[in-house]
Amino acid sequence: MNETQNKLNAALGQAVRGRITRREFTQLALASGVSLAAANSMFTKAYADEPKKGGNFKVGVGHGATTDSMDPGLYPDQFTGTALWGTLANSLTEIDADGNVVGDVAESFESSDGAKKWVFKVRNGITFHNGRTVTADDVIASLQHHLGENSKSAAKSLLKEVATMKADGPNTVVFELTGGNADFPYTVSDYHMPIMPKNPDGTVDWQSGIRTGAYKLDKFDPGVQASFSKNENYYKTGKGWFDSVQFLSIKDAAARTNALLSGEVHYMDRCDLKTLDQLKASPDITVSEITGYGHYIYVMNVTQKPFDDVNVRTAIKYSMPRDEILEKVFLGHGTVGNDNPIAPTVKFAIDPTPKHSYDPAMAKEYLKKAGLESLAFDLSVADAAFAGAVDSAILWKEKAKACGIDINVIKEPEDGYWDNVWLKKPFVASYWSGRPTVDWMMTTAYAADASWNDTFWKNPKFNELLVAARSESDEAKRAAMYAEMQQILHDDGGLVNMLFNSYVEAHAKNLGHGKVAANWQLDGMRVAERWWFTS
Amino acid sequence: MKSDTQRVKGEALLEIRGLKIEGNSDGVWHPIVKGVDLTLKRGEVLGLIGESGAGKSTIGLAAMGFARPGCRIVDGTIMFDGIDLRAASEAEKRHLWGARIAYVAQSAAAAFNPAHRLIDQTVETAVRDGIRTRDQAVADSVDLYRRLQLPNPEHIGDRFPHQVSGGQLQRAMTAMAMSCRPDLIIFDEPTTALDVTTQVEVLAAMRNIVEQFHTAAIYITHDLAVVAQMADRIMVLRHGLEVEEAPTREMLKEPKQDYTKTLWAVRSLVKEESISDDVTLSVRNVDASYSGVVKVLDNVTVCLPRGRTVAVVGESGSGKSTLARAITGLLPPSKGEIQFNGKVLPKALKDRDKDTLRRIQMIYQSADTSLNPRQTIRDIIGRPLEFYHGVKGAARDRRVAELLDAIELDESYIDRLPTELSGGQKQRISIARALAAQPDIIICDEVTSALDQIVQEEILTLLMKLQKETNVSYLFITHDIATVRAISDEIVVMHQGKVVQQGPKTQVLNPPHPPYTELLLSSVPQMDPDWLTNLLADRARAKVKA
Amino acid sequence: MHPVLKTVLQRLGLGLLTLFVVSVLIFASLEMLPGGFAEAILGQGATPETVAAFNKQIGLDRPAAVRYVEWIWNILHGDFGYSYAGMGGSIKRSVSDLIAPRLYNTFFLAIMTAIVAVPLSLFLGIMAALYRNSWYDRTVNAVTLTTIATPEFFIAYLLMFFLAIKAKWFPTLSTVSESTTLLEHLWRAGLPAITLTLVIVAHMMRMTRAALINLLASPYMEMAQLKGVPRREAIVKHALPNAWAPIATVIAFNLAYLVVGVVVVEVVFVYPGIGQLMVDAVSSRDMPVVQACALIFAATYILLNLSADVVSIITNPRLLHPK
Amino acid sequence: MTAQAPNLRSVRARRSFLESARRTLATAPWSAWFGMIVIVIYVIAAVFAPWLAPYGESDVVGKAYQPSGPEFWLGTDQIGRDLLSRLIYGARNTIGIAFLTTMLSFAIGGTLGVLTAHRRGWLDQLVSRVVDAFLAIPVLIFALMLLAVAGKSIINLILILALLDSTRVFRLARATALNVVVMDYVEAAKLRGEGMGWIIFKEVLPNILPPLITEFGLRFCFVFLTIAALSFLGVGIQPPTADWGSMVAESKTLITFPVRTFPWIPAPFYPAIAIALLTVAINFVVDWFLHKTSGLRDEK
Repeated sequence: MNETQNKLNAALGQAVRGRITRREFTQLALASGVSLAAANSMFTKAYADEPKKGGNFKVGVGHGATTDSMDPGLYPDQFTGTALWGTLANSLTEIDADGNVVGDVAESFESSDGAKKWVFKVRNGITFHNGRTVTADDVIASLQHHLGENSKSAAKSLLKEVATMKADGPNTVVFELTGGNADFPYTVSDYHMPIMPKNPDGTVDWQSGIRTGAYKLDKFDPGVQASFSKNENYYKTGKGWFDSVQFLSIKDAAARTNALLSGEVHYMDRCDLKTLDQLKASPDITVSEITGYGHYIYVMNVTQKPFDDVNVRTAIKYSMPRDEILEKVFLGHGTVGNDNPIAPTVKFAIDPTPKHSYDPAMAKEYLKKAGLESLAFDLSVADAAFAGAVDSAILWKEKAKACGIDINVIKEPEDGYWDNVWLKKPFVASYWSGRPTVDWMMTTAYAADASWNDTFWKNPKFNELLVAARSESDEAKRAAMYAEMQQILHDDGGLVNMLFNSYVEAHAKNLGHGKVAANWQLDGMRVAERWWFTS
Repeated sequence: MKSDTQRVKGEALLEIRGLKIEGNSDGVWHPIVKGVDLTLKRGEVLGLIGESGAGKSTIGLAAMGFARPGCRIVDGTIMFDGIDLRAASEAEKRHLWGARIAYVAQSAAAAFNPAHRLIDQTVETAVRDGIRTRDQAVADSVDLYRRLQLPNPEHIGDRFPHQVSGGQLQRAMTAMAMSCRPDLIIFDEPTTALDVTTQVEVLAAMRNIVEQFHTAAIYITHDLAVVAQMADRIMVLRHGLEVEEAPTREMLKEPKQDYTKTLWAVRSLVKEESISDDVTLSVRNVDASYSGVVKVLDNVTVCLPRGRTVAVVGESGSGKSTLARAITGLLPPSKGEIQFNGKVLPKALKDRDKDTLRRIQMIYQSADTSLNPRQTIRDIIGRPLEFYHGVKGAARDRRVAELLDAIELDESYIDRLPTELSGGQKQRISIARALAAQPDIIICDEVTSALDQIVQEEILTLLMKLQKETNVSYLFITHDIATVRAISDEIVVMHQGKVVQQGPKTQVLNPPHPPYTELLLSSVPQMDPDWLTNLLADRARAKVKA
Repeated sequence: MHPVLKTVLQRLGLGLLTLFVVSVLIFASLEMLPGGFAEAILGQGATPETVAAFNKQIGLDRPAAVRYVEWIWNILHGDFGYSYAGMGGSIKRSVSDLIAPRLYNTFFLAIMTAIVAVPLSLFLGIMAALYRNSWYDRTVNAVTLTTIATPEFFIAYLLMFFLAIKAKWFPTLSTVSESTTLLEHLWRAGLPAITLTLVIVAHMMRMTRAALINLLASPYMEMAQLKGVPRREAIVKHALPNAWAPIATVIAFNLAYLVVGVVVVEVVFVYPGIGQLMVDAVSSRDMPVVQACALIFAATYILLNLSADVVSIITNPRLLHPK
Repeated sequence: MTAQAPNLRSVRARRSFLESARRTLATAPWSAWFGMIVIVIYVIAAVFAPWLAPYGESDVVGKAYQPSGPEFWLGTDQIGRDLLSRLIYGARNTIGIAFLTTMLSFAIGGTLGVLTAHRRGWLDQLVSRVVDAFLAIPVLIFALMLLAVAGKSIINLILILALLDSTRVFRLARATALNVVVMDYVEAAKLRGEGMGWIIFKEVLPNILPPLITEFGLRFCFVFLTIAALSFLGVGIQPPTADWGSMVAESKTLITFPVRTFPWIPAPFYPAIAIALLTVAINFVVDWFLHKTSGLRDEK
């Protein structure tokens, strides 16, 4: 095999994992002297042949609890997200495999008035599973479900900038926002906001599971499984190939792996990294890896000593052996972070300088600047924050000794971690699944008034820029503003962004798929809609 | 009716030669039986007698070709009716057992399986070995029950062992042994656990049935008077060796060996009766009951003079031990009062002061359960010294040594545990513990009944010596008339919670007697081979008269 | 009144008292748990407003004592209440509906295991007592000791590896639902049942053996031998009837374990039993579900122990046929 | 008088401990010997862990899953810590925690059991009812709840497991003590007017020790199995503390894909074997002990 071939194979691998597009691959192939037809055939082969209909698709998901509810406002995780949203329902918009926002239930959308006013057109002829046509009223009722004083919805804060929602005819919804937001279409793509049928009394029918998606709900046993059968009237052509789909909640990683190995399921998320090489060696299994927006971070409360001193914060940032952690704990599955929560694949993302990597000398220097010889603090962690949080912290502790930093790792209960530790203890492990836009991410976690501001960081300049950028229509100016914000956060913020995690998932070889989305696990949570059996 | 030669005429049924048996303790084998010869003819009854540890039960079982776990037959031959039992396989022996050689155990209550009805256990061997059908076997058992004078013979077999009294169980076990009409029965202390009045009936029934079926038997006991009624010949054993063997009458008339003579000795120990009016403790019209339902003491009045011994005698269930519990305050009387040194004693234990507690001490029947097995002799005897008299350290040790001297034990015993002592030594320690308190009264609850006769005598002698030295009063609870005769000044006879008779020893032991005392006294086996025969004849006559 | 009936009634009364104490204990522990249902269910997404809204809707804003009294009042009227999880909207999920299918699964697995494990352990135990100190006894002893000494999930994974992945005799997942046929249910519950069998047979077999050996020294066993009863018959006919009481106690203990203690096996095999439900409910602070599960567990324990007592009584003529 | 006090101690000194131990050991069967040798090795490993272990408890000294060799005798674990060192420290932590837990549970359960057996009455009723209730709640789930209430530290783990375990000890202690309190020597002590403390600690307790010691061995083993199960459910012992139970739980996925750092033993088997070996060893010794002190064998 020659070098070209190797390169091409590598590129093909990249393509399959969604890193490069078909066009890019074809260009590469042509440049390497392969004919267009051959390149196409190679590409197609890699993606398997034409999608085929049929089959019962079973997915093992590492989440799910008996308390799971049909109420989309309360979807807690991948299980409800993938099964009850990605398989069953559609939101107004969706994020495609390349990270762009496109219409879903909405056919189109446009803004005016400095992105303060948004008009969404509901797709013509789109129907619910019970045959009823989706109207603007259904859209409004579905979003209204998350608002109101008694709402317990996780989407409530996402929609708090919505001042009014009005139907303009049966197919048009007009949103008035309290301030300009160029990213509003991204917001309504969220999995908490599927479109549901409106009840006569104005509320929305979330209970029955009647939605618009590629599959109809057969049965949902919370914490056990959800099963679906094909929706023959699905509006998207070329999506939803399986006859039936079943999601099984298999929380134990070993059990999930064994289920995949024995053919009990065809797809699993959250592979156990320790044994990934062995899993890859299985002849019938393909392991896929997508670097997503999600990131594993350690966050300190910058209002508390000793973290109120920026030099201390910087010293801590330099004391973390990110590369070693990535290699040892995550076995290389991810991308090291640089204390910027915006994933490189997100629009307007930058890589701030200087790069925060393991450097005992720098750490010591900054400690000295803070007037300290050495530093000791507690770090509260649990694998509930993210798998590997404990091991990473231990490795960090070991290496930080050389920086004069003594980290006391406290393993907190996984149970109730988000209630009792996160936002409560001064330095904790945390996880963000990431947001598709800079604004959304910053608004959620780093704005002064963000309800999940887990670093308690309030930077006036940063907050000014955040508001200004929202209504800035000049792309270049907006890019500059976002770049500055990311740099400020990198230099001053209270987060130590260890790494962007990869979604490491595995599936049976006889599954075919297109380019895999990076915004969520399980192909943007829509694996059931997008994948097919090749044989 | 029974003579020494009449029945002993068949050919030899069992021949044991040079039998040696070893027992294992802590991994070391040591001899139990050291070479015994024994011959038994068809229809003959041989009595094996000896103290505990003489090896008599071991020989009895060896006669079946059986050794208990932890024992092994190391030498000698055992020939049963031409079969070499030592060479026989387990299966062959199993075939003999129950069918041709049967066993009657000491405690029928323990040897009957509590889960099955008597009849099922009685017929088991006969049915399993195909000797009889079940129906035949049941009918035969009813017949046996009747012959053994069991009440309600048709239906008693439907009962479970716990529903039947001890004497009846022992007879049922004899019926079980008899059900296959064996050639040989081994009786292993079958009446030891029974009251005297019950023992008479059981002995009569057993002797009767053995004679009726002309069955050979080995009768094992420690009681010469009992074996005299049952056996044609008697063999005396000691430390695993034969002391002497002779026909019963000969043996009783003139025992040849010194050891055999000492077995008679306890009967000769008699205390000079001495009456006193100086009452230290008086129990007046006391009623007591457990859980308020059944009256165990019914209007009991007993006086204990200072420096004297009052024996309380009665059978099990007569309330004699309850009397001790009432006096000690463990079971506060529901009626009546107890006076001690002229003052009314608080009823409950917890209301009595330390000095009162010190003055009334108690010695129990079983030294095994009354001495804490985890404490050394030093602690056991030393504790009352320390507790009542505040004697500590070297002074305490010195006093313990003196007490050991008083109970005729070497002071080298001081750091032993009770488990390292013999039964008699343990009972001495109990006495020393009571003495250490310097009491006015010692309540002795069956203190000698678990001991061999020779040891009994030693203990009784010791108690008398101590009484002389310290002027302590004994309330001596026992069921054994011989012991009463030996030690008491006054006697209280109890029956079913009531005092039947009370008075000086000579008065109570000599006629005229109230009916119950009469029954009790007449039931005590005498060293006369014709005693049982005569007694039964007397009673039959009395019945006819009535 | 017959003493058996009297004892049973007495034990039932004590059992009710125990249930009450259990409910107080569980309620108090839950109250002391940091965080509440709202925080648990909303996870990272909890904000003070949503939490307050949640608590108000569920009634968690009222004092604990009031809630407990109300709960116990409803229980006395046979109403286990509604899971907090369903309280968000118009469809309430009653605790009974939530628990019923899982309870069925749990009992299914327990009974399936018991049917195999109890006779097996009795057989093994009797054989071990019969041939004690033989190579058979030693082997069984060593094997059962090892299964006792190994963490349950370790055994479970080993079995899964060998029997499901390598041999493919069983599925790796034991997920079942109401539509699962009986035959498939049996097949799917196979591996969990084998795992549990291994774990409990060890205990029960050792106890059977010990109880029998304890009795072998008793005078009536010597008597049976001296009556010529063969060893095997002596053990089965003479020792076993007297050993039922301790054996029944240990069997009851293990059967209770099959119902209340199998959460680890449920997790490994993804079997939707009541143990997982309770663990989930504890972590989400779903008080009505936790309480109901705890009461079911406690009642199972009490009833099984009661059955053991009844077995002890009816196999003991002393108690069944008093003098 | 005082001058001639006999020198009692010298008359017959108590059999020295060593001598009686030697006599007892001479009769031990091979299984008991095996058990005792294993236990002694474990105890040595536990006590001298820092001197025996080639590396520190949580030092990252190599790459992940390095195979065994002169540098790492048993290879390394998932983040490059020396497995042998972890195992040796694991002995210290596992045995230490299990020992403390069991001691504590026996202190609580044993004392209460003897006390209630002796006193009976309302105290007995009260304690027995509460213990019944504790026994009726599944141990794992109750431990899970209590750990969440109290917070997950080793101290809390020990306290909670000891509390839950003590209910079982209580039952055994009470049952055996009931057999002892009816003995004549206890009655004799009562008649003497002794107080409760004397009766409990001097008369009753020494006599129920054999079954209690036996139970101690068994409960000791159950403690680390319980810790292993708790670790499996995610509430075990704090890393980086090496503890066999959590070590097995941590590497559970490796059972499916045996990563062999040593020629033929997959990594998760080391701690599992360590646990199993110790349990079997303790059981062998306990069986022998039981055999010696005559068959008192109670519920597990």
